[in-house]
Amino acid sequence: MIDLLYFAWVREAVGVGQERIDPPEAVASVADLIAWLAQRSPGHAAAFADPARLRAAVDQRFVALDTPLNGAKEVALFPPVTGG
Amino acid sequence: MIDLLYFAWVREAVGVGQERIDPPEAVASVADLIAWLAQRSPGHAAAFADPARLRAAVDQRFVALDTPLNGAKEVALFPPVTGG
Amino acid sequence: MIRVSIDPAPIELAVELAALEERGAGGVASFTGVVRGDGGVTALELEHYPGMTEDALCMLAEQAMDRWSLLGVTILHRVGRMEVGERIVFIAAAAAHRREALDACAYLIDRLKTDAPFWKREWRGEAASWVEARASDEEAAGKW
Amino acid sequence: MIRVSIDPAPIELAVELAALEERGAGGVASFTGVVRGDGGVTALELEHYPGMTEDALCMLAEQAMDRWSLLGVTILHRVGRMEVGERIVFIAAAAAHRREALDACAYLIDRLKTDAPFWKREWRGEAASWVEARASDEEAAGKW
Repeated sequence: MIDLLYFAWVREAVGVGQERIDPPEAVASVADLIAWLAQRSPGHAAAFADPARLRAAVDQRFVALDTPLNGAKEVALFPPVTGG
Repeated sequence: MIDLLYFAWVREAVGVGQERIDPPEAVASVADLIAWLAQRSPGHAAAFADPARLRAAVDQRFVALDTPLNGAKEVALFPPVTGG
Repeated sequence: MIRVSIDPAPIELAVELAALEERGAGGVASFTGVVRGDGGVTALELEHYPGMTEDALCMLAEQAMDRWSLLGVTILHRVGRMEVGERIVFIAAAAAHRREALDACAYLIDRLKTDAPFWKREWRGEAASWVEARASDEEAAGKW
Repeated sequence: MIRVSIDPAPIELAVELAALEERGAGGVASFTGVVRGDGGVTALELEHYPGMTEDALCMLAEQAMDRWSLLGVTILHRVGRMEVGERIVFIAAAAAHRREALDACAYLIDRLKTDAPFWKREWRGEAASWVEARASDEEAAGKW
């Protein structure tokens, strides 16, 4: 099981800020997860259609999208950060 | 007539912060003025013995010591500044 | 000394600066980001990633303490809704000498822009839009 | 807006920073110099060249306003006797974007060190000595 967190317009498109999912074995990387999530609902599809617009954190560390998930407990998906 | 101003240890060595003087014609530059002032008293001699330790302002602008005095109304002599 | 805070409450500069000055520093450099009313913006809303944000800011502060000889670093970031003229972010660094304090302060705000999980939404009356990340921020952060 | 002041009275940061924030700036950068107690120093005494100092600081502020796109510059310098922990100097610059504010602030403090007629005397109990100018300050000012 992975806890998924969504922020900013990703959260708005999906319609929830958080969900717990159990992806199939074939979902090995963050990029795989994004592609798989895109199929879950029209909201997910809108949020995850274009991975180039997305950034990710695995267990609260920023990672590249090709990072393997192996054992990740918490994955966050969001647009590039805009703080400060 | 030139108004002379002294600051920091130059002022302390001379013993006054300000004096009005009328140097001879031969005193043409700030450096000439320093050499001439050095002869006025033991205090002046101590203050003006080493021009390399001195800086100057003519009419409230920093200048190099070889600057001509022509028409200067106010000349200030002091050590390098140490504000901030 | 590192102080990091993510808070919906307004940022109080005088208290924060005085605390850093008391570290025995010769110099304290600070940067304060303020909500601008450009282009009809009436308010900003800041969202963040609770838990990760605190870690990211502490890590940034530690990196600055490792890189320069600092006596203290403070990073405060507001979250929630802010009106035009209100403070969003406050960065300050205290050091014995000015160069360290100034460089660390510039480093911290540049890196915060790219390394901390905040997202900014601009309000124009009733309409809201998410702010796009800027390439210039990536460049500024990359220079360090 | 330029504000320059040479004053024996203590420097009030909160008021000064708030005044700059009200210029509609997106960012305000500041530097505060504080009397350090290193090497047994108990107090500092600042002497200046009345008349010229004000001009020199105004000129510095104008140079910064010409060089960067700024909404305001404040330069405050105390004179007279200050105890350890008291503020000597306060520099702040306000701009729409952080880079201008940060660069202008660093420029102003670097240049003030070499371009303004102040002299500093350190007190250690009853003994006083004039501070020597540092080559590193000349270098820092020359870089701009």
